[in-house]
Amino acid sequence: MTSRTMPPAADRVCRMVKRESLGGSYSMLTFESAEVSKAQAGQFAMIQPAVHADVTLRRPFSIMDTDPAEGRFSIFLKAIGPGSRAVADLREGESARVLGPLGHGFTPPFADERVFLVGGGYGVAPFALFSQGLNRDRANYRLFYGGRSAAELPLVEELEKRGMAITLSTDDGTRGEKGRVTAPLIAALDAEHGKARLYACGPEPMMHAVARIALERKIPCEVSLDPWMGCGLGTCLGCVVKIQEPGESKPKNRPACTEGPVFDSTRVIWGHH
Amino acid sequence: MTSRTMPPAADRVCRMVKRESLGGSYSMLTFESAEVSKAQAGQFAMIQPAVHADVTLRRPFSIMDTDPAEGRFSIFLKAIGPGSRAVADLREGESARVLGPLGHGFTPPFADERVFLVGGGYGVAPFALFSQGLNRDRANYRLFYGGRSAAELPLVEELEKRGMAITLSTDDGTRGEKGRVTAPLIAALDAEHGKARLYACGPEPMMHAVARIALERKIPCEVSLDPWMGCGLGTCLGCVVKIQEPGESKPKNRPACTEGPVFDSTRVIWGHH
Amino acid sequence: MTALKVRIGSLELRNPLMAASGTCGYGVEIANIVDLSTLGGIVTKGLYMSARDGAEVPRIAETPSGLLNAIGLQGVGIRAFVEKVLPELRTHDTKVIVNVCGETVDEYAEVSRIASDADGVHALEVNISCPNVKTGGIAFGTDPVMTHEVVSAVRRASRLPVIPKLSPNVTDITVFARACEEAGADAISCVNTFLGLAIDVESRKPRLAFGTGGLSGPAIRPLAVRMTWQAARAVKIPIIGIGGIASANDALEFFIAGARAVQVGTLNFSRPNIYADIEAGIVEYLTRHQLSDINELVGTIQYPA
Amino acid sequence: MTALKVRIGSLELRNPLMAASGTCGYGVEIANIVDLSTLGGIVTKGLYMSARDGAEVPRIAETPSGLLNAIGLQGVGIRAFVEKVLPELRTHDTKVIVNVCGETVDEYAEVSRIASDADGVHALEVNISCPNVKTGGIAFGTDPVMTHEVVSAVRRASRLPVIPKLSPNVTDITVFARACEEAGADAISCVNTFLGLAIDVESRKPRLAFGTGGLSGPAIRPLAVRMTWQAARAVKIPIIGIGGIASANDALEFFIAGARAVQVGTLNFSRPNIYADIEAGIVEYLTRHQLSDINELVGTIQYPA
Ligand SMILES: Cc1cc2nc3c(=O)[nH]c(=O)nc-3n(C[C@H](O)[C@H](O)[C@H](O)COP(=O)(O)OP(=O)(O)OC[C@H]3O[C@@H](n4cnc5c(N)ncnc54)[C@H](O)[C@@H]3O)c2cc1C
Ligand SMILES: Cc1cc2nc3c(=O)[nH]c(=O)nc-3n(C[C@H](O)[C@H](O)[C@H](O)COP(=O)(O)OP(=O)(O)OC[C@H]3O[C@@H](n4cnc5c(N)ncnc54)[C@H](O)[C@@H]3O)c2cc1C
Ligand SMILES: Cc1cc2nc3c(=O)[nH]c(=O)nc-3n(C[C@H](O)[C@H](O)[C@H](O)COP(=O)(O)O)c2cc1C
Ligand SMILES: Cc1cc2nc3c(=O)[nH]c(=O)nc-3n(C[C@H](O)[C@H](O)[C@H](O)COP(=O)(O)O)c2cc1C
Ligand code: FES
Ligand code: FES
Repeated sequence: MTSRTMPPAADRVCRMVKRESLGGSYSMLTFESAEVSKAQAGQFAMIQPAVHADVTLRRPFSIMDTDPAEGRFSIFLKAIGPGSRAVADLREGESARVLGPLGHGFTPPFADERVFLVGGGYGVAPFALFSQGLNRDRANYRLFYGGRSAAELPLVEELEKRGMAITLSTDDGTRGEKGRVTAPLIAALDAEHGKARLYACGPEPMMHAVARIALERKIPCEVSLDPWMGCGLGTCLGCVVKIQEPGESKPKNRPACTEGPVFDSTRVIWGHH
Repeated sequence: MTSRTMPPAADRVCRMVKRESLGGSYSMLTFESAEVSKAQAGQFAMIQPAVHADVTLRRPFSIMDTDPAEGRFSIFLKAIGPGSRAVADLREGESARVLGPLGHGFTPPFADERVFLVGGGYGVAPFALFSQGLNRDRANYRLFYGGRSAAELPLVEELEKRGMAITLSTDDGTRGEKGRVTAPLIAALDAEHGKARLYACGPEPMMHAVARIALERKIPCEVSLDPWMGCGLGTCLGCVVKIQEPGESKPKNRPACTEGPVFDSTRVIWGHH
Repeated sequence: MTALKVRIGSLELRNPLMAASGTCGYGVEIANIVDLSTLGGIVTKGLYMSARDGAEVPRIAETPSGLLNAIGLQGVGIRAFVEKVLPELRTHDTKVIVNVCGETVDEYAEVSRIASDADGVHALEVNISCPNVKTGGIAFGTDPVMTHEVVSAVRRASRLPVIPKLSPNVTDITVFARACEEAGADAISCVNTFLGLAIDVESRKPRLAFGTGGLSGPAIRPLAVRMTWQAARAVKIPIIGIGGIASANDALEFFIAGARAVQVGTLNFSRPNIYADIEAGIVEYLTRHQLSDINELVGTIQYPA
Repeated sequence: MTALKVRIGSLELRNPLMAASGTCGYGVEIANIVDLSTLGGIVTKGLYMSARDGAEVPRIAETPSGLLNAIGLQGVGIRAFVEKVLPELRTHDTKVIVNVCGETVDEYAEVSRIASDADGVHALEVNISCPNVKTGGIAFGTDPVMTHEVVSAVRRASRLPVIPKLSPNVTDITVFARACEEAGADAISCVNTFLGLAIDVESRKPRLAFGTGGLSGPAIRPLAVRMTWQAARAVKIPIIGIGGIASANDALEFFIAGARAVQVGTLNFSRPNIYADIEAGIVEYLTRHQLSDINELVGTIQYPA
């Protein structure tokens, strides 16, 4: 969406060097890649361990952490089908084809803005990297992390380790406030009188709700969409989302892998993905 | 080929419980299977670990050892392509689809016959099981085990453990007598004046040579053919070999998986597989 | 209790799962591995008047998620089948469908007559689509006029349900489906294998001795589902969906596309007892979707306007 | 030193490896990942006169060893391509082949004229085989008369090499290959995708928003190799083999079958830099077989009598 220059991508065979299970189908994997270790928050990589009858294509995963010095990056992964399972099943020392870093990440906020991060599901992963880039005292930003139940907040401890200020909520009240993540968000926005900026990444209904809130309050907001993706290069055109660019007569299908995945929420035509 | 009744086959998911590497691409795997543990020497099983783009079908492997009490059987395996590699890569505790025991094995010799076993490559594997069934003093039988070089006699130690009398030979003389396995065999047959019986299993040229020797000397001889096999059930008809049955006007294509793999050498029309 | 009975013309099947021709021998070969009474029916290997020795080896090669074969219709011939095989096959509680082959229209008719007169044959599948013989086979199945002629001849020769098996190697499968319906077919088997070629680059010879072969297996499933959907919309007679079925989900795709029954082929080689799993999966699905009868699912695809 | 140069009509390619239409965008998208000068050429995404927004999502679904797609030919249109994309594409040292689309014969001709007048377009691939548009596309490619008409019109409109891209969804590909040759084509691309259908059994809707889609990937390779072999024997003009190429061995199968050059499609998505490996493998093979020139390998299949 923005045309900020992003670090150059490369297609390489990379070693998976560290595997941490986070319980259930959740895990964190660390790969060696000089290129991807330069990724910006909100960028992703396409990963495929090996040829597999049911996995013709690579799968996209957000960059959760980077270590440019060591030339490493990490992803947070939820194994749900053949593609993500194949990645999750990698043994330490085994390799995978990694293409990245890809896409346009989050636009940095201005120093005088208060930052509200809203994440759900694997959508919180990019905020781990983003928070590192905010380098300011934690009072100036807060992550609102919601899920159906406590079991669906697998990253809480990991994110707290990173010193992030987090407000938790679950639909069933098994952890944090009971209800939707948007409730504590609205409360915080009501209490906020200075400049604010919103960033959302997670299930589409959540991002759509946050976009509406931002619109009502005229707060700048970016959302990170996650359509199906096949290549990450802008060539398969399988990942298009409907975007209304200013000055264009009508919304157009645009590849989220190259023009996104992060978009200004006011440009997104919802309900098409 | 004979219509001796064989133990009933079953199609089951079986656990691989023991994996021994024999160096290079050679290994020995032990599986749990009540049915296959009743196998007779010369029978085989069709094995496939998991669905795999390049391995639509199972692969046939001879039964090398059985433990009917424990309900286990072992195979000797040379990994050469996707199918055998997939089996060789099984980790202990993982499972595979196993169909067996299959086919007609070797016909037992009479008590007054001296038994000459000729094996090469993975063809020696079934003789491990066969020797157990001979239950007589080792003077009464001998295995002639040949290969291109010492590296191609991976089973020597395993077979000696089982107390088998073995004469080794290699084309390059790096182990045992230098030259073809048929040389020491002929020498032994020349020195033999009683009744004799031959069994051969290995590369087709070797089996063909042994068949000629048997024909010249009018010695009963069985060979275990190894054509490509797709099902092991007699249904795909991919494994047919040309067999001339007595009383039939001309040789016919017959499935080796059900009518063989062991055939009377005089019935085999060579050079078609 | 979920109802799985389906009707193919006058033929009633216990359930809609059959073993495809050429992948289960004459049924008896797999009877000790698979309980044949758990199948709706089995389709025999293709049968001509006389016995055939088939093609040279290699006859089968694997390709990505598929299988290429040129067996050349090796078989015992219809008379030997009736006299030597059928008596044993009859002892199993399943429907027997004979896959009828011929080099001429008359041979198709004659094989059909003999099969129909035999005790224990329940239907005829007319193989006008085998790509691996030099005369007949696919030549009949890729020409609508010849298709009509062969099917009419078999129709006249038999009172059993007549089920032509279509070739997928055509521009428009609906033309052939209609030709079969007009010729009096009771149902249509959809589809046979796709003509393919795999080459061993070292010898520069085809990987099959015959040269080309027929492609089967999961690789062709999307093509077979598409043709089943097209054929089902083109005719009123039931369609039997065939091609790459390896799970209950795969079978369900065919039913939703319009198939009244399905056949499993290639998977019989690697998973001969797959039928129990497929049936269980179908029952689970129907129950979850509040359907009490498989027939309610047939052709329920919601195709975009 | 192994010679890899091949000629497609008047078009000379550094090596016989090209990126297939619709799988490499307009080339520029992959230029930072793949050194385009290591390719013989790239074929653009299909181009009409005007920009198109394409089909709704989902547009792509995976099937066993394959891919089903219905993109609906989203593209910028030929004028925007020439004005906005070509200047950057020209800076890369590779041959540019424009994939020409049209809803009418006239549109094909007009797009061809504009492409031919542009600086930096080296050949035209005539897409008469896209299964994912409601008008034109496959409708032209499955009717020999229409095929002849479209190719003749493009021929008249351009002095560049004209390369019709055939649909595999036909009974006899040789009929279409001959129609193209007679219409003045310089070469033939063989083949486009196979019409397929995949169904989401839970919603009972097709897995693609458009409904049916085109099947590509390793699954179709044996079918594409067979058609390449048939087409190569039917005409004198060179054949460009396309379908499921994922390795040097796969490419070699096409050359041996009769292809003068090949295109890689689906694999560009998962392995955009596969070309170096394929070229290295081809050189290794030719050296081992004492061949100094790829052209010596073309059509050397030893097919059984
Ligand atoms: C930009 C982006 C960032 C992502 N980041 C993460 C992450 O950090 N951690 C994580 O666990 N997951 C992430 N995902 C989702 C992840 O890519 C999918 O879960 C994965 O591709 C599912 O594939 P599968 O084969 O395991 O499941 P499948 O059985 O193939 O599909 C299961 C579900 O995943 C969806 N899906 C399948 N393939 C893709 C694809 N290629 N792209 C997008 N969705 C797909 C399907 O539509 C389906 O709803 C991200 C997706 C995108 C687009
Ligand atoms: C009765 C019988 C008993 C056998 N016993 C043993 C054994 O005890 N130990 C052992 O290591 N190997 C044994 N084999 C051989 C083993 O089955 C093949 O090595 C294996 O199937 C090769 O498959 P692949 O995918 O690894 O290699 P591929 O790359 O598929 O093929 C490599 C070579 O193996 C041959 N081959 C491939 N598939 C088959 C098949 N299904 N059947 C036969 N040959 C095939 C090919 O023709 C080729 O020459 C036996 C074969 C038969 C027929
Ligand atoms: C080895 C083999 C032999 C076959 N023989 C026949 C045959 O004799 N008659 C016939 O009509 N179809 C024959 N077929 C086609 C199958 O019946 C079936 O139509 C095809 O394999 C597609 O189904 P599948 O993908 O489940 O295998 C054969 C298929 C295979 C793989
Ligand atoms: C996503 C996708 C888009 C495609 N778009 C086009 C196109 O615009 N024009 C065209 O002629 N072929 C198009 N094709 C077909 C490919 O160019 C190629 O012919 C086909 O995919 C077979 O090759 P493969 O198996 O290597 O992918 C497309 C294929 C895919 C997978
Ligand atoms: S993922 Fe292929 S174009 Fe975006
Ligand atoms: S292996 Fe299938 S018939 Fe013998």
